[in-house]
Amino acid sequence: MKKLINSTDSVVTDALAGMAAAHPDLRVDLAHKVVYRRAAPTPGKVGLVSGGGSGHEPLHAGFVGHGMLDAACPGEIFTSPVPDQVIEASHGVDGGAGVLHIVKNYTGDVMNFEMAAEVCAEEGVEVGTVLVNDDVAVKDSLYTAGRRGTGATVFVEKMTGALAETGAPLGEVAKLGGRVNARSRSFGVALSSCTVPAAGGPTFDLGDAEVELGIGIHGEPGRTRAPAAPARELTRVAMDAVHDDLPLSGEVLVMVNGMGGTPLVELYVVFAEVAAYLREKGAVPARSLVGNYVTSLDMQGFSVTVCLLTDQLTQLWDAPVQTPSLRWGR
Amino acid sequence: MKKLINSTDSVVTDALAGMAAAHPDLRVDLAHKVVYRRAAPTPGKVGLVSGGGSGHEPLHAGFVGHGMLDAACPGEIFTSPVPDQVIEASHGVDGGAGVLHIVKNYTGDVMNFEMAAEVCAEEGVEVGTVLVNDDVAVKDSLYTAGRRGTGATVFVEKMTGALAETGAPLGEVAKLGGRVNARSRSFGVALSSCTVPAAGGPTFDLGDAEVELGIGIHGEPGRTRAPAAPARELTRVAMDAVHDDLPLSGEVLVMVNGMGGTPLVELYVVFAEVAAYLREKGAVPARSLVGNYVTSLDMQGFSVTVCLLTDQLTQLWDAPVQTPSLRWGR
Amino acid sequence: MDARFFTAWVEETARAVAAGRDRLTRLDAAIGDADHGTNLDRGFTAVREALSAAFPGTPGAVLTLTGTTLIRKVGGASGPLYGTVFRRMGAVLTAARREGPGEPAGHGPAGWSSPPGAGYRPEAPEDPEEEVTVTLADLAAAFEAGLAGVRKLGGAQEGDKTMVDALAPATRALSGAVRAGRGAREVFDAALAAAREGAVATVPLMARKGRASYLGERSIGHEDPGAASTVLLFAALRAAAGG
Amino acid sequence: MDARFFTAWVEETARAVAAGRDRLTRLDAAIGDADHGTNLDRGFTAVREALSAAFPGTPGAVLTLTGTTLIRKVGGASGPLYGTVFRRMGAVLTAARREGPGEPAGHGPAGWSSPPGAGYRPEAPEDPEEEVTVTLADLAAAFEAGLAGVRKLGGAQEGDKTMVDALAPATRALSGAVRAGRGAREVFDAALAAAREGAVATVPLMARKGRASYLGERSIGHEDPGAASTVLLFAALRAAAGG
Ligand SMILES: Nc1ncnc2c1ncn2[C@@H]1O[C@H](COP(=O)(O)OP(=O)(O)O)[C@@H](O)[C@H]1O
Ligand SMILES: Nc1ncnc2c1ncn2[C@@H]1O[C@H](COP(=O)(O)OP(=O)(O)O)[C@@H](O)[C@H]1O
Ligand SMILES: [Mg+2]
Ligand SMILES: [Mg+2]
Ligand SMILES: [Mg+2]
Ligand SMILES: [Mg+2]
Repeated sequence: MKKLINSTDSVVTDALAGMAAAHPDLRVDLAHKVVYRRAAPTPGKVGLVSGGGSGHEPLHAGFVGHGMLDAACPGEIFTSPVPDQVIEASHGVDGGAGVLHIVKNYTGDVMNFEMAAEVCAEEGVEVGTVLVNDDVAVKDSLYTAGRRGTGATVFVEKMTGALAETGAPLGEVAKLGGRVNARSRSFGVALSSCTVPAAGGPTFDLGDAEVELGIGIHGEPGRTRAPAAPARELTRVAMDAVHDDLPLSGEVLVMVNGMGGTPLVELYVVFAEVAAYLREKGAVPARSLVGNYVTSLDMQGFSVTVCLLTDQLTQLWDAPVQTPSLRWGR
Repeated sequence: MKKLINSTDSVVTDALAGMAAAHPDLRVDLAHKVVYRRAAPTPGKVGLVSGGGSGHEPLHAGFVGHGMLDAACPGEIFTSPVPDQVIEASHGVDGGAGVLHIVKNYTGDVMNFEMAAEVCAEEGVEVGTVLVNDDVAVKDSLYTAGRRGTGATVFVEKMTGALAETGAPLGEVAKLGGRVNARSRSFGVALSSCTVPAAGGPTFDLGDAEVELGIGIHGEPGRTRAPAAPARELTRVAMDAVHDDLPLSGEVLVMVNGMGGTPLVELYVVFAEVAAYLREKGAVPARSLVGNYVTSLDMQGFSVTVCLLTDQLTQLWDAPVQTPSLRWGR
Repeated sequence: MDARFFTAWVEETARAVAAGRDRLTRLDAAIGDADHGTNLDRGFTAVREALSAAFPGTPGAVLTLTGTTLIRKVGGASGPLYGTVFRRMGAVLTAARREGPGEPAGHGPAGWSSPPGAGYRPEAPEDPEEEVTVTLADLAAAFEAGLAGVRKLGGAQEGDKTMVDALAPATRALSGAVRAGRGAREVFDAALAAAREGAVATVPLMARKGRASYLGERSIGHEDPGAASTVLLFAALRAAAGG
Repeated sequence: MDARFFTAWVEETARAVAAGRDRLTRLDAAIGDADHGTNLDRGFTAVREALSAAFPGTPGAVLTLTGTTLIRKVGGASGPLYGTVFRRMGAVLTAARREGPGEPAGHGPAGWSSPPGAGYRPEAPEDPEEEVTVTLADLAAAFEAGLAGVRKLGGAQEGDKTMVDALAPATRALSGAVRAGRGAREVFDAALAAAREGAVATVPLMARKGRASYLGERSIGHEDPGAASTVLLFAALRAAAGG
């Protein structure tokens, strides 16, 4: 294993030091491992806090800034943050209008955010929570951990962020987050495993002519292994899975997301196929993102996330955003 | 080899179709393989054309838009564009104030752009050229091909783009480009080879405890092979090479660029070391970019590019830019 | 068993986790995200530091500090879950010292940092000079409470392929042996054997909770990493008892 | 030698490039960017299409169309360089037909698409019915012009580890054999042998031009891909002559 790191223990703090040096608009609390907007809290605005394991960059710290998150809590690589971080961040962004926790649905994330939310409540911070669970590769059921949260997190963070910026109350922002999540679906495909620094080697081995279908964002194997295939076919597998779960129509926001090790030129190849698929179904790719947004370290592969737009959602998506990794309109 | 492609022959055109579908602000001429701003040409403005082999995305097509390029000519993977493309693009962006060709110093790029420039001149398009050659890994000499053009291309494209937007004449924009290039230096390090789709396998083999120092951006091996080392040491090698050639002081613009397969979290680790190095030398990292900007397909590694700022250059860097991959300030 | 015994138990667990770290991570790579060993090792390293800094004087305080530290340092699924096990056990033993064996009040997951305002510091023993010991029956009650805490927090049943598949049978075996009047050695042997058997029995199961559940049928054929780390807890318990 | 001969030569070259594509790309992977075989194969595939569409009727027109097509389709370093070789050769042969052997006027790299306004179409032969043939002496003059064009465009000297290291000795051998009055077979044999020797002699050289020069001393020990593809040109020439 070769990585651009100083030691497997210090990856996350070293990277946070880099973020602090690179982004004067951010304030990085290295001791507590929280990344804030420089001017947090914004009085009267709902504070948005998200977090999760590291290794998914730019998620979440790359989305801290005007029009999106107020703070992010990066855990260790692929390990959800501890409650302390979330409690600290929640205090730090509470401008009197309460705090929204945006949580991807993983057992660890949910438990740690819940524990933090309880302490916040005890300590007088009003907390709402949006749970993101958009991954159609996982069958939802009462008896399981439920669907994973993946790409839709970016949509939820962007749109709730835009709404919070208007001064909307916590309940409304939380409800909007739930609505965005409900209208979004994702599916991921891996061409290679990633290598977790502390593990020192690839999480799984994949033959030279095999891919993993229905992967998450933690370098875990997918639901099934399949023969490698042209981009057109892999895209169709992903889009069919999405479409079967949430019929695609009307204007949609679509993200073709790289898993970290896939060149942008390939993501555009996939996007061309996604756009063609959508048109075939009578849907319109009205807004789009192509690039690395929710990654799995150095994994090669892609995920596609679709959100059925409404006028309100389109407006919130188009609203100005000023973060390290998403930036437009101001 | 596994790639998200439909066929090794169609990678570039398929990706261009994806760009066309993803970016309504761009106009993509698939037949000629030229990417334009939707509204090109801008009357009275110098038209900026760049181009080079594909596989370096987002360079160059990702930098087409307000405040940066007017058109980009993507060649085949790692192969400079043919003159036809450049001629076509130059006609397409000539708003009467002439056209600037931004060319990375490689034998192929230089010859193809020169041939195009000659035809343009014959056909009545005034052409100026900026040659980018910032790579300190290559020793410059009259008897060799000279230094390669790498990361500084982004700086040249951004700053000449900003100046052209003010209505400055061709000669001035070209001179500015030369100045930016003269004040910029780069050095790259690879942790792995890339795989050229048509070649079907890695360009070189690298041991599990080896790195390549002084690489370019075409997946070629570097000047020397060295034992793998912590990010701090690799960064020092790169920065020493830059500093030896162009003593670092004052305010600098610095880019820590991923080669395509390196996770963002690692690039931030490197950036922290770069910032510390600069401060140690008494220089100030006043502006920065961290991410994938000039890539080598799926290669793992980084390059660092530094530009000694002046007030004018800082202003041009900060000026609004609206492209798929660089976007701020409007 | 006094604070020294419980400190020894936790430290022995920390050693076993450090030694088993790569194996746990490999198990997690197969059906999870390759961090379970790293997570627990980070947590128990912090626990050792916390214990040698605070030097808590009662069995309850040792375990409460252990649990709190795990919650504060581990993250992921295993942090809150193991943290809850130790905090619940600590609460029972603290109560036992005051009131004899029995269920402590209101220390559900909701109360992991209670009492409000107390931050995460463990309660100080009322009189550090007083030598506090607990019985095997207290310990059995503590494990029952720990298990109940995990069940409530994680919602997993036995057979869902989680740490519960080792913790539940081990707790049952321990309680049973205590009720049958066995001595410490035999009690801990029985618990360890049951934990081992439970962990091995997770191999053919399909996961229904945690990250491994995303794999569906592909989770079959691998031992659950959390069940495997639970075995280390019981092996350390026997070792601490001079096993 | 008539247009059919030159068409056969170019088509034979195209076949050899297609067959040698992966080897050329592998050579380029060692000291370049792993695209030389792909580049030339793309170019010569386009050349075959262009030739069978336009069916040029004179030796000069065949080679000019070949060169123009290479420039339009290959890109990279080899596109302009090989394109210039063929365009310069075509210009000499076209002039030879009109004026007898000698240097053509003003067809430097600056003029690759001249005459202005003519686009990239090759000049049509004045009278397609007239059967145009050229002599071995014309061919030697054409190669001399092609070599001069590459030298001027790329600035490489012999010994810089480029295609010039095969093209220059092959051209010398060809001219010498022609001057010595040898027949076509012997002339082409001599050229091929010299090209081969020149290409092999690039192995121990350190590159001073092109992409391989960035490797410095590490370029030593590998055959130059452009020199290797130049060998294919001369092998195809012999094959076209029934070799
Ligand atoms: N809902 C749950 N109930 C009980 N144990 C669980 C639950 N979810 C996960 N676990 C346990 O946690 C272990 C994984 O821990 P770890 O790898 O540290 O966390 P993460 O899954 O967040 O990466 C699993 O092997 C399983 O034993
Ligand atoms: N300046 C030059 N003069 C002559 N030949 C050159 C020069 N530069 C490069 N070449 C030839 O071009 C070959 C490489 O061609 P190719 O791989 O197709 O282009 P690129 O280097 O642009 O990828 C080299 O092997 C060398 O023979
Ligand atoms: Mg984890
Ligand atoms: Mg090339
Ligand atoms: Mg895990
Ligand atoms: Mg090449």
